[in-house]
Amino acid sequence: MLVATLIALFLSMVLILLRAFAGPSVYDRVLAVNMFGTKTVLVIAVGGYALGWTSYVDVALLYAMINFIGTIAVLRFFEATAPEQATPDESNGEPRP
Amino acid sequence: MLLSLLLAVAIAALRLRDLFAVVMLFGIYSLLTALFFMDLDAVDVAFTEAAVGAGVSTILLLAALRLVGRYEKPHRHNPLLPLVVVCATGAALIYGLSDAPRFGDANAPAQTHVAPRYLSEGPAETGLPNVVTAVLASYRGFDTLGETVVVFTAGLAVLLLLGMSSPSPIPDFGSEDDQRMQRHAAKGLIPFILLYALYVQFHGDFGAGGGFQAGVIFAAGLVLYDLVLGHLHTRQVIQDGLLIRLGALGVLIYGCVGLYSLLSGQPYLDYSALAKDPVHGQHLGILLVELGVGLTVFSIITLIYYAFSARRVKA
Amino acid sequence: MNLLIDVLSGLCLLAGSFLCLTGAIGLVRLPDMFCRLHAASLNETLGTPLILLGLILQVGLTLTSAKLALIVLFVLATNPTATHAMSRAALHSGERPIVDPEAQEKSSSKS
Amino acid sequence: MIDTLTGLFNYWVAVILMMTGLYVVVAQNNLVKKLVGLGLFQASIFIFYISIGKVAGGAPPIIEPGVELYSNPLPHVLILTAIVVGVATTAVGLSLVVRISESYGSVEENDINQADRLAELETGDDQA
Repeated sequence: MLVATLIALFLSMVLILLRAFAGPSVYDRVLAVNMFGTKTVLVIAVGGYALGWTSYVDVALLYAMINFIGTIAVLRFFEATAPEQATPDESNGEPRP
Repeated sequence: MLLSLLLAVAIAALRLRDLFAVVMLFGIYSLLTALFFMDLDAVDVAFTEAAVGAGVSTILLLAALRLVGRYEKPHRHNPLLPLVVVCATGAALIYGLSDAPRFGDANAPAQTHVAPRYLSEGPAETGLPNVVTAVLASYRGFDTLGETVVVFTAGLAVLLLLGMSSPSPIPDFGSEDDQRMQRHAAKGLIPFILLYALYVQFHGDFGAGGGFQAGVIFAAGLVLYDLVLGHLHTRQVIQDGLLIRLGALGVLIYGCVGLYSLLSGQPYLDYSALAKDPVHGQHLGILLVELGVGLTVFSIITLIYYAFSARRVKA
Repeated sequence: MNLLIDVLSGLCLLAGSFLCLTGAIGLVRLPDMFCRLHAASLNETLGTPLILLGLILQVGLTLTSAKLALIVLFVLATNPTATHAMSRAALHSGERPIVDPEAQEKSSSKS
Repeated sequence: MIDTLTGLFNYWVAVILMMTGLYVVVAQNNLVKKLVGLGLFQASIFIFYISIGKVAGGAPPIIEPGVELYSNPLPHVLILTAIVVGVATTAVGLSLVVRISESYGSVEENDINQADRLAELETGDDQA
């Protein structure tokens, strides 16, 4: 069962990578990176249990944290550089400096 | 398998022109590297790579991209010469590797010199089950002192180059509403992250972890705080001046531990002098030294992040 | 009892990996960013805890399983937040979901 | 033959990755991308070291009763510190790039060289 799960996880990692390569917009890539991080957490947890690695949970836990921080950081900084891109009529939010 | 994925990511990163995408692929690349390290028994290294590669270095690259613009200019360039050079070097290296000991060989020269001694004597001499920590802080304490000073110096160099300008907040985006969810989630999570960093710091003697990792995680927690709540709040929590003092204090702790053992008639950084019982002394010394490393790494990484994020974008 | 736990954890793992896989397929196949976000985030948010739950059942009551439970909590807290932030940011930067079926066909034939 | 292939595969991949990094550093024009290339280069060396330290059938070097064979802890220590130092030096590189972009208005190598040449022409040939 664990092996089947690992295979499924690997397959989905490959698929996510495809999206990360192709992804037309930056957000597709952010999404792909975020998913990839979660998949990595899972692979470490499942693989660590299956192969008997020591203290694999610590690494998995750390990944879960870092992944979140990374995603938020990407979004914040992307917003900080984006305004030149967004055409005014399309972004009906408030105008940004 | 993992390695082929790594290759694919590296080559894709090379071809993209949007630097944001490049940085993100670099993040994936480092996640893959860390997975690979886990597979090769290097738990501590995977730990560090996870915290540094996927977290801090991505954030720093993004912070720099905010300042220099995100698109690479298209350029006409003849790739032939670099390609030839690269292929030639690669071929030479692969040829040179044909004599290398096979992967996983227990009798390779790298395995037979000092490592067996560390593994057999380390736990008895230092009282720590985690040999990596023991070697890092005690047997190769000089190296680590050097590395800590390098990190500190790098922090100073960044400050010299970018200056400690007063915070110019990244303008707030969208309405308060947009941020509310992030804020609540982050407020709930940050204490856990900081607590976890402390756990990594003080549990590093027994499991994976140690000063370097803990410092990076602590800094990452603070960076999250900064990202979600804004610069001004973060500056209220911890100021630049305090940070630089903390960084110096870390190096100082490390150096003074060495000096103490020198003054009590032992070689520099020989922790046996710290207590009556040598094993106890070693343990104490490693704890103190790791604390120094953790302090320095934390404050320098945070300081570097401050320097990048506070800088105004010039047109 | 043991058999029960095995069966339960097996079911959890299987369901979780199915969800992860479908999420990934959705990520590749669906036509626009918001659809992909939808596919990815929902499956992820259920699939990850399921897989971890399966693991916890197998590990039993130890420090390891407590940490795994912590990861579950973490993922449950962070994943929706990240997705929410992502969709907000995408919407603000001018990305629009495809609502009109013709446009959808156009864009799917384009990609 | 098969033995050689599996025995050296990790090292070869490390070499190829390293060459990818080198290619980015040499051939690309953008300074940030060059830094990413340096990062790739660095990571390949990490992979190489950790591959050297692996002992077949070994356990992570955290001593536990009942385990006899451990992987080599020394490369782990070296690489662990190298990663942190690597990010610190990358930060220095990035801050240099930021300063360059502020004073030249570009982070493309060609543009910077051109600007330098123009400046030299303007200052006249008394320096030469």
